[in-house]
Amino acid sequence: MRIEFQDIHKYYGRVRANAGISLVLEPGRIYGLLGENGAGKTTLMRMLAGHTQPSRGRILFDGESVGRLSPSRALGMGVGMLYQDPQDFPALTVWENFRLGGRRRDKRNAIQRLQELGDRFHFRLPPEERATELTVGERQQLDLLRLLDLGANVLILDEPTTGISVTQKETLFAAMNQLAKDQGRTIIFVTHKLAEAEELCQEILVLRQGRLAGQLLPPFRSDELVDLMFGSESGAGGEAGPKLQPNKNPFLSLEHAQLVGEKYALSNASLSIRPGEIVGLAGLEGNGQELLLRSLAGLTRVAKGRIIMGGEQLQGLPYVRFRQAGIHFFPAARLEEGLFPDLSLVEHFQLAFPTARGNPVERLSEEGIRRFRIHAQPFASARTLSGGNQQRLLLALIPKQIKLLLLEHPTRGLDQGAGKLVWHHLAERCRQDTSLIFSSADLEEIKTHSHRILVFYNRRLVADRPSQSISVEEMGRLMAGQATAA
Amino acid sequence: MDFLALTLAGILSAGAPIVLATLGETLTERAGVINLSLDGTILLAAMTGFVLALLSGNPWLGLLASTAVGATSAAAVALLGLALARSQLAVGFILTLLCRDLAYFLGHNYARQLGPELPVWSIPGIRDLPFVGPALGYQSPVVYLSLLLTFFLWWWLFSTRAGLELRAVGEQPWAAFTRGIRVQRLRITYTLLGGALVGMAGGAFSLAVKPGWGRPQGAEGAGWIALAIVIFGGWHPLRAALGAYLFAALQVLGIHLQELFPMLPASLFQVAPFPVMILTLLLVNVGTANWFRDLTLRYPGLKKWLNRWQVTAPAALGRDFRPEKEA
Amino acid sequence: MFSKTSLATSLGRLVAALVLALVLTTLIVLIAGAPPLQTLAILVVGGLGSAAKLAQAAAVWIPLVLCSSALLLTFAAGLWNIGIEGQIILGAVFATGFLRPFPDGGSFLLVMGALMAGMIGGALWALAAGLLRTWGRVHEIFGGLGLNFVALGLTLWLIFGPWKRPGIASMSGTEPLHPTLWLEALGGSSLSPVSLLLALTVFLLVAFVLSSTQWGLRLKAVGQNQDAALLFGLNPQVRILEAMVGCGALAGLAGALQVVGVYHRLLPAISSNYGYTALLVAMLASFRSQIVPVLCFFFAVLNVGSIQLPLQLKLDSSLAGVIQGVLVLSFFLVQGFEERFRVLRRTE
Amino acid sequence: EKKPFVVGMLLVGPYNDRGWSQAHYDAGLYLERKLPDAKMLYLDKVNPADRPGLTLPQLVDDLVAKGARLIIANSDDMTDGAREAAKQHPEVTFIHVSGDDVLTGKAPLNLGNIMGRMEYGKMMAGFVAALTTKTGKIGYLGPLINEETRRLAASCYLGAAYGWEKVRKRPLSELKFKVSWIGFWFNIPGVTADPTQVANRFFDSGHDVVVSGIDTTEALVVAMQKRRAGRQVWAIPYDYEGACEGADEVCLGVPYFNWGPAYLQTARAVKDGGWKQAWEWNGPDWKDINNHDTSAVGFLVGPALSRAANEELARFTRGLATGKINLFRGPLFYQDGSIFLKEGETATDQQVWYMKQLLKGMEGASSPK
Ligand SMILES: Nc1ncnc2c1ncn2[C@@H]1O[C@H](COP(=O)(O)OP(=O)(O)OP(=O)(O)O)[C@@H](O)[C@H]1O
Ligand SMILES: Nc1ncnc2c1ncn2[C@@H]1O[C@H](COP(=O)(O)OP(=O)(O)OP(=O)(O)O)[C@@H](O)[C@H]1O
Ligand SMILES: [Mg+2]
Ligand SMILES: [Mg+2]
Repeated sequence: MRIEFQDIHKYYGRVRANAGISLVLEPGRIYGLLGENGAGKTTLMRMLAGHTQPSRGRILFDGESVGRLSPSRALGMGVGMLYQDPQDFPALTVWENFRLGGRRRDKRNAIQRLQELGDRFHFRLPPEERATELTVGERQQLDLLRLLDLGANVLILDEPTTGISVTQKETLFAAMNQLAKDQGRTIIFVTHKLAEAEELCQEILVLRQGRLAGQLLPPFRSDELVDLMFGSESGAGGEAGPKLQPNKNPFLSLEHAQLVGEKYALSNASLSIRPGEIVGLAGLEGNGQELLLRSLAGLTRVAKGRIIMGGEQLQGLPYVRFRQAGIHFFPAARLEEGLFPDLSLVEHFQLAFPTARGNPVERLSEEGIRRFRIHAQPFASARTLSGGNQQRLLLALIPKQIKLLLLEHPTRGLDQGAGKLVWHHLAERCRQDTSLIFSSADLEEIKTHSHRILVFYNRRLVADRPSQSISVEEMGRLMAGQATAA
Repeated sequence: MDFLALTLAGILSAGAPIVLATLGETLTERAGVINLSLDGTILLAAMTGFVLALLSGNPWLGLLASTAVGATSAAAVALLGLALARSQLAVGFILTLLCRDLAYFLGHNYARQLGPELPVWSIPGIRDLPFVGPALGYQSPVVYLSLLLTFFLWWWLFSTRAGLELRAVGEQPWAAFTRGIRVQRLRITYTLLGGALVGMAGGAFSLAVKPGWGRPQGAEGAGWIALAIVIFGGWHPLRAALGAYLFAALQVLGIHLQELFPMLPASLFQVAPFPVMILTLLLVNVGTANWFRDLTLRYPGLKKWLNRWQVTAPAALGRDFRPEKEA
Repeated sequence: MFSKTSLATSLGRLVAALVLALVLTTLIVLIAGAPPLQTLAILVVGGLGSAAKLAQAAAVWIPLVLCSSALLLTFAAGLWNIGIEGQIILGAVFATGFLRPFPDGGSFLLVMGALMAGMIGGALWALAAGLLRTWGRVHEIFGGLGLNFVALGLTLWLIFGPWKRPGIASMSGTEPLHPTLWLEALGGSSLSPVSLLLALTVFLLVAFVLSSTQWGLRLKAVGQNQDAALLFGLNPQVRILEAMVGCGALAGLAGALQVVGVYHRLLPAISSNYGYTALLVAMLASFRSQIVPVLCFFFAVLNVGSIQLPLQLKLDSSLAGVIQGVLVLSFFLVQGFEERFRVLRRTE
Repeated sequence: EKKPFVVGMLLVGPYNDRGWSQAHYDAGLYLERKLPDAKMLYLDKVNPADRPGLTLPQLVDDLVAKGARLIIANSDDMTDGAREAAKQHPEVTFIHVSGDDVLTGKAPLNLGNIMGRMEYGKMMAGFVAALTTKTGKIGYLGPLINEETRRLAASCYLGAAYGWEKVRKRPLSELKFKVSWIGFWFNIPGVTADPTQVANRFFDSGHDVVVSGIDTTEALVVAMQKRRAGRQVWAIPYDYEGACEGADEVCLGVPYFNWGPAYLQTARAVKDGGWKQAWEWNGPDWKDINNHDTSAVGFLVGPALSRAANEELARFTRGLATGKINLFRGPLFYQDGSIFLKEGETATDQQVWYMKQLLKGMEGASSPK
């Protein structure tokens, strides 16, 4: 089936996830869909699968518009999608998961079919086990088998290779090739792993900030892809931070730690930080950098190893103790995790700086609002601020005296000028010996501001280098699993 | 022997309305919706059922009316709690109070009147058996219905496609949505169906088990107990029914126990289900508490022990689902 | 739960809800075969018509305001403290227990002590629900509900058991307190000026604490966003416990006042469902403490006036509860539709 | 227009409970019929479970404000409230039904007590129960435990024992008479034991006649259900003359109160200003115990009572009327074996009124735990 996207726009509130994408997908081909985090890949695919509707534009199947797409209608058209986070039912058994939304089958039949398919790919999925007992990879396998069973004409695989072994991957790729070539199905393969895309795809589409940045045919060149994905111009580049002062001893260290998050764990992480040092974390989302930040903040558990700060062991202590030790965490989800939607700016200042009372708080707020150029009245509630202003408010609320500042995406959603302003403040703090660890999707930003850069891939720390000795391109390759650390 | 059989008959009969209500709420909660209004709904349904039976002379019509009242009350939960996204708990709680008072208000003049009752059925093959006969042979239709429904729902929930979809909706509505299941529609349907069963429980009270209407009717508190039993029953029809019969047994035998142990306060037997509910909830939920997770890291045996006891609530219980908002 | 809106908006909604509730109530009254206008008139006059009625309404207003104020604390912290009924009961139990060793009466200090004891009782019961929530992850609705029934069972056991009156055990409660341990009431009524003053003070205090203190702000912050509260170092778990304990203490005070000010003994139904009614008030007020006393008064008038229904129209008094419930549901309906339309408008 | 003579009535249960409260309500209607300018104002469900938050004095204030000059409070639970209210309204006359404040001297001068001698009714109930039972096991569904309920249960037992021994000529040791208390005059879910369950338990454990001592009709309803399930059981309700209606197959009869005459007399006296405080304990009119204008208590024979038993009952009633049969004559023993009445001793009113325990031969608790 031939699929045509016509000028697709998708807005989430004020976020433009897709901004005018036009595209044709021919049957019998395997497409790669690439792009940095938040580029809009998943959003585009979800619209194709009927899970959400475009704000503007339409999708044509064999040249025909089918009206409002719902999941069942899309399934009817033969579009099946495998999610990057498995969309399944942990409490139900494997065979029930397999059957749900699939063909009408009785239990025996379903189990038999599941085993047939599983054998073909050498996936071993115990049918009576609950899905919770499976690994994420196995759950993806299960979902994949379900889609294959459905006989989807258009198969969307959103990062299907995150949880499977190399041999399984080969089987999967073989199957995909077979499905596309022999059966004329369209396969869209969303991934961050360049090698896989290059190996498998007949065409690669690159999204960048909601737009189609490129449409490439083989032979693919990795550097070109990286360039298209991450861009060469920088959003928040600008001046570099203060020089790292030598001969200062590390004040914080992480020793052979096993960090346990909600979804995954990061093993054997070691790290030490010197006063005034700025460390940038590069990596695609879900590869470990957010876990590192949160563990250092005391928000997730440290199962093994130690966190030592100023001679004191912090692992296992409650979050408040980390705070008292001078650690501050700056979350990426501003309204969800960082602010109180219905409280006013003044009230936020009052909560963040409890010692100041009465009038001084208002003065403090006004000062903060001015200094950080927050475009809002002091008594406006946080909910009504624009994304950028929420970000600035969050920055203004960082306490004065801290030793370690952990930031998730400090300039996400800021324009260039605002980004510069933020880094100006952060640099100021570093001069007063505050250390900084930040993550960012903008590699240029990392390169510009860090003294040291850590790169994460596949839930491992793959590189820890001084900023001078690593280029943006190399970072991109490392993040995509293209090279090993020198 | 006979006494035992008759006591068993008494338990089956006293348990019938609780079973119906528990099954209804289990159904609703399996779809991810909490209908907290049981206690009031049962009373309103009991009143309506009785009054309609009285006015029409037909108890079956009364039972039908009770069922309809239950569904109507559930419809209010569906409208406010699902369609308009108010807190399901808040809506249910208000309905509890409202339906109860409404029942007392509208039923005022029908209190303590003798009205029609559902007949006692005697089942030919069964009634002549020894022991089973007196226990099961002569019962109200609602007793047979509650027994049949228990097994029917068990089969239906775990062995049919529709049952599978129902559970899916209560577990991961978003995932169910992506598989083409109409989440909101199913949720509303099961809220109404569950409510209908709850309403039928009211009718079972006023037309069979505690015939008549009055203030009190005797069904007061049954709704809360049913809610507790749903949790105790781990959202499983068989376990839930078992819980309901256990409670009925506690009530029936409580009368004996009280004579055997006069120092036990009478209210003990009335209150007992609630600490059990709290304890069950504790076992269900404590596993997610951070301190407990740390503890299980240290003592893995604890987790195994807990797993043996644990039941899990439908993962999306009480959560709002709207595809346009997007999880 | 609720989002904060301007006073004008919430008043507007309230008026719309009132109109809707009036229509629904009229329907219900018509079903019962009664004249709607007269019924409503009797209700209102019955609660306001004379000085004695007013005093009665005020006497009902006291526990309602105490409990609603108490609930403002927990609602601010994002908690559904349904367990407030049990907390009232425990307050009454503790107050009675405190005064039982003094069958021959005593000084006013004892009464003060009883009030303190009541606050402790309510606070402990609330703490139990709070710990279940913070440690056991048991939702406070179910924990609180369960504890309500346990509290009820406890009073019944006490009244029919260890605290029964010599020779008889009956619903009429425990042996009455010695009259020196009664709070003085205004001539012939059960309205005690001390209670009135206490209730008013508590309300003002709660309103002040919530609007103007750091602690109040922290509670609100926790209620809005627990994750952010954690990041701000506000210790949300502890704040939750504090809110519960504060609420429980005030509910306990209400319970203790029912004992020393109104019934002068422990009764099986000592809480009079005031906790549940207060929950309705708090939902209607949706955080606006300013309108709490007014709503409480309205509900109290309905409660007191409802006794005229059986006397004059042979209707059941439960119409008061019906109106209260219908009003809150109407409010939700109005609020829900309004938000629905706002979403629709935005997506267009 | 003449101002009506307003009689306020505070009923503990619903006015239409087919039991205790309805007997009072009907008496109020009787009063309105017989005393043309009398008007009854009643409030029912006056108990803490149904009207939480209301105190008796408050309700009395209301009735007085509506012009009530005579107020009747019909529950023993209202003792304190009635006394308090009477003190607050000395110009109004109060009748506390079933109380004994006058006897104990606690009553203010405007408070009187009225009670019917239900002992006779209960004796008859016990008598027919004993004549009817096939298993020899009689259940007595008791409310809460106090002097009144003990004396009624004991009377019932004495009637049963008489019928068993003297008429059926069976040894008393073969008669089982068991009392189960539910904890209040009617069911309050979550508070009392459930009377439906208690009645069920009686029937399921071989008791084939259940005598109700509570205000509501559960015993009768459960008996009907058992009948429909093919069992031979009977029940005897209480309080209200019409209680047997609709339960023809199982109702052996009902001992009931007829408050009308006493209320009429009291109302007349209050109206004329001739009312005197008294503790009245009114017996049946032995000429015709079912005479509505004269008899304070009666026993209406139910359709399920056999003709033979009916004839025996008539003989028994005559015996009671003439005093030939006096069941409160010694030797009688309390449950714990201590002496209630010595050989040949006849009980005084006070001895009967303040019955301290159940009698020997009865099963069940004598005092609250
Ligand atoms: N349901 C939603 N509500 C609000 N914003 C959303 C939603 N889904 C996606 N977005 C936003 O839309 C943008 C594009 O997201 P999308 O998930 O399509 O990115 P992606 O390319 O798949 O990224 P990744 O590689 O991290 O999966 C992001 O800024 C994201 O935050
Ligand atoms: N819910 C709301 N209530 C009131 N005002 C709002 C609301 N949402 C947005 N606004 C206002 O609308 C304007 C535009 O907001 P928007 O987030 O689109 O800005 P933006 O261009 O993305 O800015 P930034 O670059 O800071 O993110 C802002 O002034 C904001 O205050
Ligand atoms: Mg994605
Ligand atoms: Mg923006």
